[in-house]
Amino acid sequence: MNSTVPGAGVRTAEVESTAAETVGPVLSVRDLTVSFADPRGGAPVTAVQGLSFDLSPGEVLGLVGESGSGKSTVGLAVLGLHDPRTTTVTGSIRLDGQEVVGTEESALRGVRGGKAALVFQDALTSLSPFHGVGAQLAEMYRLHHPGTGRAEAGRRAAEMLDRVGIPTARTRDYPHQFSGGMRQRVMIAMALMNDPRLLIADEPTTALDARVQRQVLDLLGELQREHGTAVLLVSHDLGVVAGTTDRTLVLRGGVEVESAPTAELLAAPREPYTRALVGAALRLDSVPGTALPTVDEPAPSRTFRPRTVERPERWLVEVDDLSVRFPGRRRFPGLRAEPVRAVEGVGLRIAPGETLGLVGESGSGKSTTSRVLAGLQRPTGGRVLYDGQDVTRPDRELRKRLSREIQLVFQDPYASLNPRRTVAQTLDTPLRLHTPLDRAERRERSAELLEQVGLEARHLDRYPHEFSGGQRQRIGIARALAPQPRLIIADEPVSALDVSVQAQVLNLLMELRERLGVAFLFVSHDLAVVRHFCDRVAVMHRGRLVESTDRDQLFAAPHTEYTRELLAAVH
Amino acid sequence: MLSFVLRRTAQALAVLVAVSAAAFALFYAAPADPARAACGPRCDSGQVAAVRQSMGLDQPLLTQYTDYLAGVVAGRDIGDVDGSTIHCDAPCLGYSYRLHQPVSEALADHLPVTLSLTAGALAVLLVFGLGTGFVSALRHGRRTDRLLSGFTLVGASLQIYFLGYVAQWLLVYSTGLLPLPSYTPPADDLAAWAGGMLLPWFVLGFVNSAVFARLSRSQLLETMNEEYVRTARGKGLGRLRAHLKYTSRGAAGPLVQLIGLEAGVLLGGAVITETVFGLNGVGRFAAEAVAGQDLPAVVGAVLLAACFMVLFVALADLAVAWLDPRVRLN
Amino acid sequence: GSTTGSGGAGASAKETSPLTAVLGSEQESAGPAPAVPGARAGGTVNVYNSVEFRHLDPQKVYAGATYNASLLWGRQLTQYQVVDGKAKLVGDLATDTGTPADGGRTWTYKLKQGVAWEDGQPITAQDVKYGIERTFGKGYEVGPPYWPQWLTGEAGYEAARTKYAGPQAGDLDAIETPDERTIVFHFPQPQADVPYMAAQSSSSPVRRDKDTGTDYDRLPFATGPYKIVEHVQNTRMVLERNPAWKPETDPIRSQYPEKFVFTYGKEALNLNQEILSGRDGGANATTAADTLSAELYQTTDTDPKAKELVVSGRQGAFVTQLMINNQRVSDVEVRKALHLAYPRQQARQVQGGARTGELATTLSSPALIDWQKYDLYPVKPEGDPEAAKAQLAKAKQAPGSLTYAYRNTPTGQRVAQVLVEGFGKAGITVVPKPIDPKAFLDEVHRDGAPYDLFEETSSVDWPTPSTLIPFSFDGRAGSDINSALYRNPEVDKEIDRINQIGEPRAKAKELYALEQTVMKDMPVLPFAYPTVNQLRGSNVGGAFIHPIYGTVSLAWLYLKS
Amino acid sequence: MAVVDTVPGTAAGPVPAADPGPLRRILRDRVGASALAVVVLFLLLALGAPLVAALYGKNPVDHYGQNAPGLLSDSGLPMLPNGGISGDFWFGLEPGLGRDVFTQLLYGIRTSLLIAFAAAVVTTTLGVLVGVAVGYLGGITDRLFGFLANVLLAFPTLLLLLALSPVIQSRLVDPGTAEPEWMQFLVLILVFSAFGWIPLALSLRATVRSLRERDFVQSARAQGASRFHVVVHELLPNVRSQLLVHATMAVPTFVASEAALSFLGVGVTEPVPDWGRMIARGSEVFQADPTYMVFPGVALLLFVIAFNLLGDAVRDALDPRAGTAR
Ligand SMILES: Nc1ncnc2c1ncn2[C@@H]1O[C@H](COP(=O)(O)OP(=O)(O)OP(=O)(O)O)[C@@H](O)[C@H]1O
Ligand SMILES: Nc1ncnc2c1ncn2[C@@H]1O[C@H](COP(=O)(O)OP(=O)(O)OP(=O)(O)O)[C@@H](O)[C@H]1O
Ligand SMILES: [Mg+2]
Ligand SMILES: [Mg+2]
Repeated sequence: MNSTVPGAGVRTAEVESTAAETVGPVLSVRDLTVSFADPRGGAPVTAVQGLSFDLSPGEVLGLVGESGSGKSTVGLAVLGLHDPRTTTVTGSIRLDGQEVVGTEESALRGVRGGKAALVFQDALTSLSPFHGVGAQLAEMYRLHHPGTGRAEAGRRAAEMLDRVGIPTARTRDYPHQFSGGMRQRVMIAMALMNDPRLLIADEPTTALDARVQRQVLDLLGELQREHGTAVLLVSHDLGVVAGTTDRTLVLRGGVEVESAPTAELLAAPREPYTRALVGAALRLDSVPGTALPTVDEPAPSRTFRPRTVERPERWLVEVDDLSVRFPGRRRFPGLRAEPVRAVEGVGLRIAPGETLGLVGESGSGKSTTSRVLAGLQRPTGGRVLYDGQDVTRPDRELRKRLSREIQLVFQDPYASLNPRRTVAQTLDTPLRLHTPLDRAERRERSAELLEQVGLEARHLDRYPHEFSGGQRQRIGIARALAPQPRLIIADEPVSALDVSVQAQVLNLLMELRERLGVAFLFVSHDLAVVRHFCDRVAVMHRGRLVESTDRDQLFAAPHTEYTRELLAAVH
Repeated sequence: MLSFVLRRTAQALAVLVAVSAAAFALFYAAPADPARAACGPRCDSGQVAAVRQSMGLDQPLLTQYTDYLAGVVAGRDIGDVDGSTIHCDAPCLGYSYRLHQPVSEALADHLPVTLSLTAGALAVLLVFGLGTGFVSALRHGRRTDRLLSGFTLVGASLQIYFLGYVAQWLLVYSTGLLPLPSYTPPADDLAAWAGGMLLPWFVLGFVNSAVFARLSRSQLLETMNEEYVRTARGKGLGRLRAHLKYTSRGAAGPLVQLIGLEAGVLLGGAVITETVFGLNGVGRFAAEAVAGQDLPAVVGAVLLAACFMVLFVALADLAVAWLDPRVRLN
Repeated sequence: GSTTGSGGAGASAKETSPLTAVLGSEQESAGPAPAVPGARAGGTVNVYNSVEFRHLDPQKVYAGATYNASLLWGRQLTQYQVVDGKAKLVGDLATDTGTPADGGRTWTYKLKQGVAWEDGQPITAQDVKYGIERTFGKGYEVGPPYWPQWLTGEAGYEAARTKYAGPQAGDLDAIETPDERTIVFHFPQPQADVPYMAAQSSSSPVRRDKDTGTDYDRLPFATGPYKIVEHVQNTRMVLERNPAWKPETDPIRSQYPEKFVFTYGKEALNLNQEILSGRDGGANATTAADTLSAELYQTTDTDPKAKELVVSGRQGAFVTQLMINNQRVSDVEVRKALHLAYPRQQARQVQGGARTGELATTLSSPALIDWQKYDLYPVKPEGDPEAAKAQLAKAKQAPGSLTYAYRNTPTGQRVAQVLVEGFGKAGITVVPKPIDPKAFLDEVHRDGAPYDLFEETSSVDWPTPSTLIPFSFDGRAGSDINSALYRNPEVDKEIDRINQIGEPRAKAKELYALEQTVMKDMPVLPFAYPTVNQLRGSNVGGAFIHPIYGTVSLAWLYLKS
Repeated sequence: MAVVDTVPGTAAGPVPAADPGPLRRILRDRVGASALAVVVLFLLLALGAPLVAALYGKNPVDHYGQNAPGLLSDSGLPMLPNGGISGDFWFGLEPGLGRDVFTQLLYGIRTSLLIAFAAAVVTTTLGVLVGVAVGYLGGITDRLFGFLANVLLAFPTLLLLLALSPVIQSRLVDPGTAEPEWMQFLVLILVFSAFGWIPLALSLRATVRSLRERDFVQSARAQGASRFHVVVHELLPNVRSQLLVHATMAVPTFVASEAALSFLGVGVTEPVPDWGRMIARGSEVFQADPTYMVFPGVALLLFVIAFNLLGDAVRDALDPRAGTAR
């Protein structure tokens, strides 16, 4: 997301002058190597190799790197939480002067939750669903303050929850009764229960909406400053790291690539990999519609034509007053819970060849709307016209046409491909259904499609799991292209991808759009991506359309308060 | 929660009615003639017809069934072979002409045996199955785990009728280490009750514990990898305490469901166990009723078994809901 | 083969009837019963039964084991006094075994003084009459049909009931009770077997005011040395001494134990184990009907202590035969070939060997009065396939395949295998046809049942041959009685002639002659006179197999300590 | 969970090593390989039973002990110790009929396997058809099925098998004619199939329900694929491993159930060799001749263990969590 946070550098200097130089480091990692034994007897996986770094009191260190680069492994190793039977940890990890590697389990218990605490990515899975949040906090306190009474611990827990903005009245509630942001705040409260010297936050905001993400990060920073806690912030998102950390360490394949003060690293990355990573991250100030730098191609050579879409004679898609309700859960015969109003009175237009971005936070009804367009969901009310024809009750003929002309690309590239079908079989289905080609011709055409998305014909007989995430998403795109559609509905097509892969896929989509003139409905919660890729943007909030305008206009002068908030969260 | 309970009860009742109808249709459609069986070998066709009439078997099947259901709810009068009528109190499951007894009474006579057998076996099975599962999971991948897993596998593969005889021979008849398997009402003599049931409990418990050991092991292993268990350990909780407090709670759901199922199955009559150990419980009763073509008794036993099954599965569901606030509070 | 088991099994090898004197005199009918040597009073005898007795209502009882057990609480006009394994019919409630007149058309009984119901009231002639009247009633078909048939002179039970429909229909004229102690039976035809019929349970008195209908089947009112004080169906029954019973009126029963406790529902193997081990009251226990389980043969054979606990004896007057459907296998030569090929010894081997019975050569059981052994066509016990083949060559037409119906039990299956192989050696193909055990009797006795062969164990109703040939080989009888469907008009004529004889021994003599005539046609193949082996606890004395009823006699038992 | 790739996202990056395939993986596992070996051995013995019997020189039907003197006592027990084990009769003689135990066991494998395999095939097929169809269709079909499954599951199965086998038998066989052997097999297969398919159908229904919402199914539907295509080409391949595991686990279950029914006296009848009946007979003579029960008992134990282990190995080999996904 955004990279240059004004003042980040200033803060770094400030911290260094006050804390880092006066006392020794809270955490000192030397030559850390972690490897996992393969339970099936294969070669062990080395997740982290020869890593060294220091963390001073009050300092915030960002640990970034793409998925699987070993970030979480480091975090767990610091607390000695790896299963000793399958994991080999060598090197040295000193926590406040105390060695962690090779230390007895019993000695580590005092460290965990006391000197050092953890916050994981997903608070719902990290909090026990069976115990009240207050109790979980109180337990944390009692474990490290033996002899404390239940009442006392409970009081402290309530206080701490209050500090993170959870009302005291809700301390008896269970995690599932809280929203994602609240849960994450509970996790933070729990971690800070015993004033730890070190806080390890492993992707603490990845599962959250941008807005909530901002709130949680702000809270974390506030508390950290107050308590003077050192923080190891693990993330794959440079944007998150940029606004929060003093120093950043880039990992790749378990090996350190580069480590520098954050501002410095973002402004002038030394290593090509870092440079690519920084470049690939979209910013709200980049030029929309340009080719993005990737790790392989840090300085993109290709350019795309500037896009112009005129108001057409006939809209490709016209949606009026669309509403979708899901029946509530059945309780007792005759009794039903309130229906879920997923979409209420939404109206949309898409011109041929146009790209419409659909943004909004989680659960706002984006996917539901796009499913209606794809004919996968029957609307409760409203009118949906495709090329002038009503698609809500299609006849055979129309259904066939729709299924040819509207294609889907999904968020999760692995889930959208049948793991038991080869690429050839996957591509064959739309061709068989919508083209008169015979078997051999279809195979030929499949190969062509693969080449179009930058894969090769030899990949035809492979299964999805034999591809990387980016490659899988390309297969998904190739499948969507197969019947030569006029509209592609892409539901979060890049959200699950690492930044650099995301850039590649966006480049591909832009290229195809230019070449084939397809219209796109591009669903995303990521405003930076939408801004870069779309011509027009529609904003949804709680099932309603709150704004729908030209891209530049939206980002320059948002109409509604909600949009403004969304944009603010990104900055 | 209340609506959950109500819905579950309604479901259970519907299932029971369907089971009774199916059992009724199935058994009464069988070629055996209950009237002939009740009348005895010297009866001629006229007498059989008379008996059939007094037993109500000349009525259409549907009428018989509705009478039966009415009897279950309110009790009814039933004609005997000799033309006299017998009153059968609710819940009336019919009258057994083989035993000269209302089926519900006969079942009530046999139920304590099966209850005792089930309760003890269930206890053995839980202690042993869950114990080994827990230890296996804790010692995952080590020798103890492999040893225990092997042991439970052998248990799962052993047949009660084989193990039962061998164990009886070894422990009772040739060495006299254990008392003869038998049922004494616990109210009469608690020690004799436990002594007589000891071997059946252990054999039945052991053979069935394998399923539990395996399920609890895999459930615990799965839960152990849950993030919240890792969080708990990250708090500074010891391994054992973390597993006892968090892992076992998380793994409990499917186990409770399996316990409910198992209790239901066992209460429905462990025919083979009761045969092997010569215990006169519901299982043997039912098997004998089948052999004796005593249809009311068969249908009664089937219904009783289904009742237990439905009841315990429903109880397990409730327990799971109670254990898991996510279900309870929805 | 050698005889295994305890000394009792040897009894089965005796070749004369155990009935010493056929009918006892008036002195012999007077009480008390001959003392059982070594007996002492007191204690509780446990009686283990895997299944409950089917009926206790005396007019419904029709099974040897129940006859035998009911001696404890029920008395009849006559009964068998057993001394040293020999039975003698004596007067029980009656002063003697009955006085015939009118060539057997009138029989008079006189009740003893001092015989009483459990409440102390005297047993009257009316009570006896009422009991017999009940056998006509609805619901009493399950008992023997003889009283209705004889008293009305009708051959069929149903026909008899149309003449008199039971006590509800009023008084039965054929029985006269001139005073409280005298009963006079009037029969349209001469009846020789009345003293034996009078010993049947259905001749027991029932007091009209105590007749509880269906419930009488659970709690009959006692006349014998014990009364039923508790009876939980299919679970247990407790008998206590009946103070109203006077030993001096009873020439048969004694009253040694304090109590009898019947337990029902245990698996046969388990209750036998319990008795063998002597644990949990097993030492004071006996079975009433359950025989020694095959599983325990080895133990009782090898362990002398266990061997001592086996009580063996002939199973009353039962005979096991391989039935041949004479309509389907009508050629006598074929039947003789079957007889020659019959692998009797092997069939017995798979059932447990000699302990299960002695191979038979006659239709009648050695238990009958004046029985004599004969063997018309001697053959090797393991069968003689060569001789059978030669015999078969004489047949007009060789049989195709023969269907053998059997009870689908493990033993039944094994015997079937033996027959398939044994007859196969003689070139006779046997197709085994398993039948659900409970449906077996109905199925094989059904009209037009399509089976050529099946095994049947049956018994006469009392130890004279009167109910053998005249029933089972009467060509006019249906397949339910004449299982072999044997038709021989000569024999039928003989039957009618002999039935007019009113004197039992003379009648028996004629019947034995007729039996050999029938045997010449080889309508069925005698297999064995079955032996019963039962267990009694080590503390139980006086146990023997009742020569007539074929189970351990409870009424003679005592506890050694 | 988002599936992530460890491969640097180049257009034609290195591709992970090819999946070794389930069979290879089972073979690599020592326990799995031995289980497979035992199972294959049993299969070979079943198939080659006549050949083995011919080489050994005995058959399972002759009453050796009854026909030759000196082998069985009068009461039918083998004269030699250990159930009459000798050079002629490797596993001894059957008490009573005096047949050869070795060939009985050998042919008993055939009985067990034939019934178990057939029942496994029928239940698996039925389970797949119903489970997948119901899971995919959802709605009222689904609720009806759910109810039916509840009702069927509430029935005490063993009791029903006991009660039904004779009924079905008497319905199918004309009382006058001898019952053909295949009929007994058919009846057993039928009664096992009547209940055996439910658990599979239930678990498949759950799987398919979750698969149905998966993107690749949605994608196929959006492309206008027919229901048939979705079920057969998209869904079925994904439940394949579940099927395989079910089928492997079903075989030992049915073998044990068949033996149990025979033990209770409603299984296959003489002279078809059968383990359950051998055990039942063995339990009768156990105190006198324990050998006769031990052979079928141990054979059954081995067989069931081997199949269970194989089932575990198949499950491990096919478990997506075990490694293929990444
Ligand atoms: N318990 C384990 N056993 C075996 N391999 C593991 C284990 N945990 C992690 N790995 C492997 O170690 C490597 C690093 O994993 P890690 O979880 O540290 O990555 P990450 O950078 O946190 O990725 P992500 O962004 O997806 O969370 C990966 O290849 C992973 O597959
Ligand atoms: N099949 C369904 N049954 C019931 N409710 C549903 C169903 N599908 C979606 N919803 C509800 O409809 C609302 C809108 O869902 P939708 O998936 O369209 O949101 P979204 O904007 O795509 O969110 P995200 O960014 O998380 O994908 C949500 O509250 C969701 O819980
Ligand atoms: Mg991670
Ligand atoms: Mg969505």
